[in-house]
Amino acid sequence: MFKDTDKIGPGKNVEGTEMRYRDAFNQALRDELNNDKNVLIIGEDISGGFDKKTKEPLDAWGGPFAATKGLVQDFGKDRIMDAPISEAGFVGAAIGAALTGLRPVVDLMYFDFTTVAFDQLLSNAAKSRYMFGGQTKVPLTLFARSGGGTGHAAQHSSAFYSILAHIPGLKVVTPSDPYSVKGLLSSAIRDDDPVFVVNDKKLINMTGFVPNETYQIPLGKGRYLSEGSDITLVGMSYTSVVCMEAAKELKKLNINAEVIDLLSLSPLDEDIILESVQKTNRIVIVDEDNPRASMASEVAAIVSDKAFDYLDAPVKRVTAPHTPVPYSKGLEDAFLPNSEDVIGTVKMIMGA
Amino acid sequence: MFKDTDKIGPGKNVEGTEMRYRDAFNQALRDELNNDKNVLIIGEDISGGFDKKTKEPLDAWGGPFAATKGLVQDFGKDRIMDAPISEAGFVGAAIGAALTGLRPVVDLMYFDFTTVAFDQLLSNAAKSRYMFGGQTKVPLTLFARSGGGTGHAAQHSSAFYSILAHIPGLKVVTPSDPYSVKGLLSSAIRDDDPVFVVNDKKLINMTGFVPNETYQIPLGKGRYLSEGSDITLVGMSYTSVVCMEAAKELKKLNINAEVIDLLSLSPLDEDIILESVQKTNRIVIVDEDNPRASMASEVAAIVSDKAFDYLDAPVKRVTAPHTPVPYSKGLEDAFLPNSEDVIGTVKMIMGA
Amino acid sequence: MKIENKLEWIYETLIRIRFFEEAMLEQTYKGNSMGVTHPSDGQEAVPTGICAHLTEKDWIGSTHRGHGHCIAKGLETKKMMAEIMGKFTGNCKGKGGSMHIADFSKGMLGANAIVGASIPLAVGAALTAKYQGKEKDSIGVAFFGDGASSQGVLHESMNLASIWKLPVIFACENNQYAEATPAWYAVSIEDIADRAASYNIPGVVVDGMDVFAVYDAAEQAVKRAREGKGPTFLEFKTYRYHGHFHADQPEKYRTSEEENLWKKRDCIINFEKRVIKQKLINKNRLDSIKKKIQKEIEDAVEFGLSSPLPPEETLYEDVYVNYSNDLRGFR
Amino acid sequence: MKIENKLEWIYETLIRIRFFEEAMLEQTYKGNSMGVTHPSDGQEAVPTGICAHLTEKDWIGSTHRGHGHCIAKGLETKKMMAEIMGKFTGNCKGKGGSMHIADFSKGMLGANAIVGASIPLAVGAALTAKYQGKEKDSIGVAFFGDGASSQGVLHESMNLASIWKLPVIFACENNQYAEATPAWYAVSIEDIADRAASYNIPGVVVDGMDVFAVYDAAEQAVKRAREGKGPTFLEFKTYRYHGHFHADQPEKYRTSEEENLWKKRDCIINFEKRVIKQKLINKNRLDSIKKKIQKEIEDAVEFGLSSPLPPEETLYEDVYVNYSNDLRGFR
Ligand SMILES: Cc1ncc(C[n+]2csc(CCOP(=O)(O)OP(=O)(O)O)c2C)c(N)n1
Ligand SMILES: Cc1ncc(C[n+]2csc(CCOP(=O)(O)OP(=O)(O)O)c2C)c(N)n1
Ligand SMILES: [Mg+2]
Ligand SMILES: [Mg+2]
Repeated sequence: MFKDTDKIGPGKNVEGTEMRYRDAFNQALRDELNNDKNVLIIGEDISGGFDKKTKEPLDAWGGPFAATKGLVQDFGKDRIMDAPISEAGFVGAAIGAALTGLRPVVDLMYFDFTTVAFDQLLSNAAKSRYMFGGQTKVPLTLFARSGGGTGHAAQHSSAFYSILAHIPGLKVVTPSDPYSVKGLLSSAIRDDDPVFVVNDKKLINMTGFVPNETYQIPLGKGRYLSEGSDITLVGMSYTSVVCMEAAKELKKLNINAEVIDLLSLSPLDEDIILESVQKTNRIVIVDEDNPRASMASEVAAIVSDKAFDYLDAPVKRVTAPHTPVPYSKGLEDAFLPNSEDVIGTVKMIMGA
Repeated sequence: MFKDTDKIGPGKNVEGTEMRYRDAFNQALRDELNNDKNVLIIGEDISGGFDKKTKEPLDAWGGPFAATKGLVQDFGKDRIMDAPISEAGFVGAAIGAALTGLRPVVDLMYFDFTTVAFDQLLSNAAKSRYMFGGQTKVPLTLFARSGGGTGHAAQHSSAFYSILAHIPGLKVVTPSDPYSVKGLLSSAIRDDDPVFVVNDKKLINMTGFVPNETYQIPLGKGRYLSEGSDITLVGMSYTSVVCMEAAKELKKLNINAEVIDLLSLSPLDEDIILESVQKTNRIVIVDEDNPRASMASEVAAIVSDKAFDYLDAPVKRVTAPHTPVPYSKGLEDAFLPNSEDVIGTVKMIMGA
Repeated sequence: MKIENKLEWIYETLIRIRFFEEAMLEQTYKGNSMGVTHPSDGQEAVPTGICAHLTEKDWIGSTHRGHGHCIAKGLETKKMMAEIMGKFTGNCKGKGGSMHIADFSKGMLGANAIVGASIPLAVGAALTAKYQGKEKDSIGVAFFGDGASSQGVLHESMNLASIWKLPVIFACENNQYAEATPAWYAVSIEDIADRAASYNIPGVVVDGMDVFAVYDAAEQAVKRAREGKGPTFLEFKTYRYHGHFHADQPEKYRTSEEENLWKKRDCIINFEKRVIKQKLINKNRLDSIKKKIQKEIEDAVEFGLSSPLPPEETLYEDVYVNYSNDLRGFR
Repeated sequence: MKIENKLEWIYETLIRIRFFEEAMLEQTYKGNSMGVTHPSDGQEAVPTGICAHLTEKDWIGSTHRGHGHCIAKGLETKKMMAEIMGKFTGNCKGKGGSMHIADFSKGMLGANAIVGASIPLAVGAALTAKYQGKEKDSIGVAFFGDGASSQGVLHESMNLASIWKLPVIFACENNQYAEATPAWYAVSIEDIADRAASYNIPGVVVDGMDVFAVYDAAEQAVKRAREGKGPTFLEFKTYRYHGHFHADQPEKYRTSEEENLWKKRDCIINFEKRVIKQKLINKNRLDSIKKKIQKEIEDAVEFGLSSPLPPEETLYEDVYVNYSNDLRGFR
């Protein structure tokens, strides 16, 4: 039943390059700007400052986390639009643009700032198609950097993607390496529904193999990161990396963990989870979001309903605690779920 | 192991009155305004209009859902403050007031409007105490009307209390009858943390016995609404009523359902859930919120972890579908989880 | 365009809105509407005078009190009535109701029940127009009330429209009240239009009871937008004749003196007086238009009443364009 | 109070902020701060000139660029330095860091890392004061930048402060940039202070590089507030000498000509010139103050470096005043 780790991964004979997550991200933006004239990007500081003399945009700053670096030179300021600090306003404007024929991409900088535009996201982006009886669609993409680990403290480190995944009408993806971010961002921009692309800050400088060609990863598909028959580890966003670290250590203890990377939170690949659990009969879900009513809870609920008869052990979650993100490094480290937490939990339910 | 249904309910010999949920609510506000001079209420239209001649507030409108009816006459406009339509602004101001010594109560009217003030709630109300190292507290109460069933359509019918319960630093309560709304609102206002009191619209005119005296129901405590040994039904807010309806029908089929009303979503009474499931070995969680990463998911996750060995059947959720709330009555009825849905699910896992 | 050539359309539209709201209220009282309805009678001149300058390629954003905007923008009254009755033949298949009537084929971005939330949508529509180089033919109009003027998103929208020089009109219908809260309490200045100066946008106060005045003011604003000169803010002083929503009792917070003062300035009566006096349209013609519209609205009610309810499976449709999970399957 | 009696305090405060920011940056570059830091040097005159009129009973709300506000409001530099270093002896026990320094005992409501989000908090503090009848002794001051002026919540806050007549000052530090975005691009008018008129609030443009000008303007505004006359909006034209945050390279988006023009107007140099010329404080006295502060800041760094990190269990503390679930137990 195991599908090889290339289920969602670069094919064997593809030409590609080793590159950073942020560069793969930038490449996908470039590809989509080239692919469709109606694609434009809106966000604070994304053109990166203005030329001192001409007062034309340049990429001095390069956009938050260098995501949009160089784009304003190549695509112009009409397509790479700097926005004043008014998230509700420009997300609303982007929704209006999406309703009338454009395919806007919004850089929300830090994931935390989503809350400022939350009404526009929830009441307009997510509901327009439904409440207007399917007359329209909202081909909007948003992205922002989530997660702790960089000393940004409580208001710049959130990872509440579960809140977004809860909302009918939105789609949410959580790419976890350079390959997946390029493919998922491309899919998101081509998708006709509003899609939120979550970028964990801890991944931004991760390197990996990325095909040169343009490609799309289907929304709603998870992937196997490693094969195993003893236990299923479910990761999403950065916790996929955590799960892989844990799996490597567990192998030394002769525990073969199967690692699933959800990649999409909404839609969610329930099949891959159930398929794996039916084989391994045990599951640990690893989530950097706070625990209550989280994606970890959701996966646990799905499994305890639909794979109940296959379960040989309690369904376990390893998550952040029910606290905001603290500043001090040691505390922040303790806040983040890590591979030791995962290993401890696995040992516990394996009785090892 | 069963605790009688009066665990959280009026004592036997208390003087009281049969009254509507909205009147019990109003009474609690009155009690708390009398109890502490630092309590004030802020919200749109809560004083209910202005006298045509004197331009002084009167209670023509009586406040949304009559929650604040008559209060402005008795407590004055300094304590019952009408606010312009600017939820982020006045919720922010209420947080600032709470940080500096008042105990503001905010009427957000419809639950949906929470999104407009979402950043203030999430970034300031929920995080201030933590990020400032415990120097301060935020004794703020918010309330709003949630839920479908009244033809208010997608933007006035939300029930995303799970989103609030997800957030560390907030507390969330979901009173489900006149008795519990009086006691929980009183507790919320006296509590030193920010508490969101969710009022389902379908409960507003429900009548029930309410003690005349002031009393508090502890935050974080659920209650048994009925005893049973065959299956546990978990309700919250209006779905507690749905569970009780289902339990009555199930009794006719000789299925004895134990009904738990969560009352608080954060903190959550895990003990009462686990206690019941350890007895009944089966559980159905009923939730009007959308299903993904919901409180239904959370309860399922808790049970499948901490009561795993006691479970004899898949953990089942009965929730709203993953859609916004539709307008047309028939569709809206189909959207809402009802007792037939619960009964069907119970029969399925009881093999009945 | 000279208003003379538009006069019959204007009259028809004023009457259509008025009759629609009256019939709609009657149906609501009879229990044939499923939810809350917010009538806009009294305010007809505003959407009429503005939309007289618009085509289907222009976009408007609207509010909970949106029937007038819809009608002036050319939406069919029968589909609207059916929508309010929650019928499958409604503009939104019965899924939206009174507060969410939309018709994208008519350039109508949808009524919106979150106060202020549709304002940036109209700005976004204007962005599309400018981006695609068609602002001459496609501008955005944001309708909103005095109450909405306190929402921050209006101010963000004005700032964006100004710095991006977008072809958009901010049309504030100051009907003196937000629910029961008077504008003199909630709005910290006399004329909301003065706030436009904060964004380098011209702000004009207009008599919103006089469709001729609205027409003229809108003409300038629309011209500015189409010429690429950017946004304009128009504040219309107007009045809703009924309560905030169908069951509201406005007599509890408004004096009848006040109501009567406004009703004397009724846009329809004064239109009739003026066109008859100036011999632009004669009484007979007005009457026949009235009759035509009366019939149209009766038909609309009949259409609504006789239309089918949406089939249950539509509950699960139109959430996404495509989605790989079964939306009901989560239960 | 006559400024003459405050001069030494003012000089001390200007110097304390300047030295603190320089030392803080040095520590950040050395890796001794744990996160991003946003230095405010160049802008010292603004918090200094305002806070000269405030006591510990007055409240200020602050921003990501908040060290100057904190120091002017009387927070201890050693606790601040420790906080930035993530130490247990910091104002927030190391949980907040540079962007969340707060000291409620000093009337400091906290730095806030969501642009614009602290503005209504200061309004709320003013509400408390008015509600409790103590506005004479307790007013609110909201500090925010030119970038924040585009956030809707500022406008909502001004409207609320105006209609409720609250004792609050809106102190806009227009340092010409929001990150790399110049105010001339993002702000649709020349003077942000002009926006106050929209809310019936006096708006004043002030030279934010001149602490005497700031002092005078703030004096009027504070007086107005304490006398129950309501809010004032002050816009300070100022400049941050460093980049947006410690690792920013402002030379990429600003000219050195521009930087030099502003640096010529440096608040400290010009203060020194003036007080010496006017014989208000002599050079020796200035030097000895400088030395004292230099020592204080060195001690603060030493204090921070030698302080312990917070114990791990504090991760789970201070989320709630009380909570019946085990916060870590959810794992
Ligand atoms: C964000 C939000 N807050 C509150 C409400 C409740 N509400 C509906 S209409 C209304 C008054 C709106 O006043 P105004 O903008 O003047 O429009 P009018 O009703 O007068 O046409 C209010 C407060 C809402 N729908 N949305
Ligand atoms: C809501 C929100 N949006 C964006 C940011 C990212 N950000 C941090 S500071 C800043 C610029 C703020 O500019 P300004 O208000 O002028 O203050 P300054 O940095 O110049 O002191 C931005 C965009 C943020 N922290 N919060
Ligand atoms: Mg109004
Ligand atoms: Mg600035």
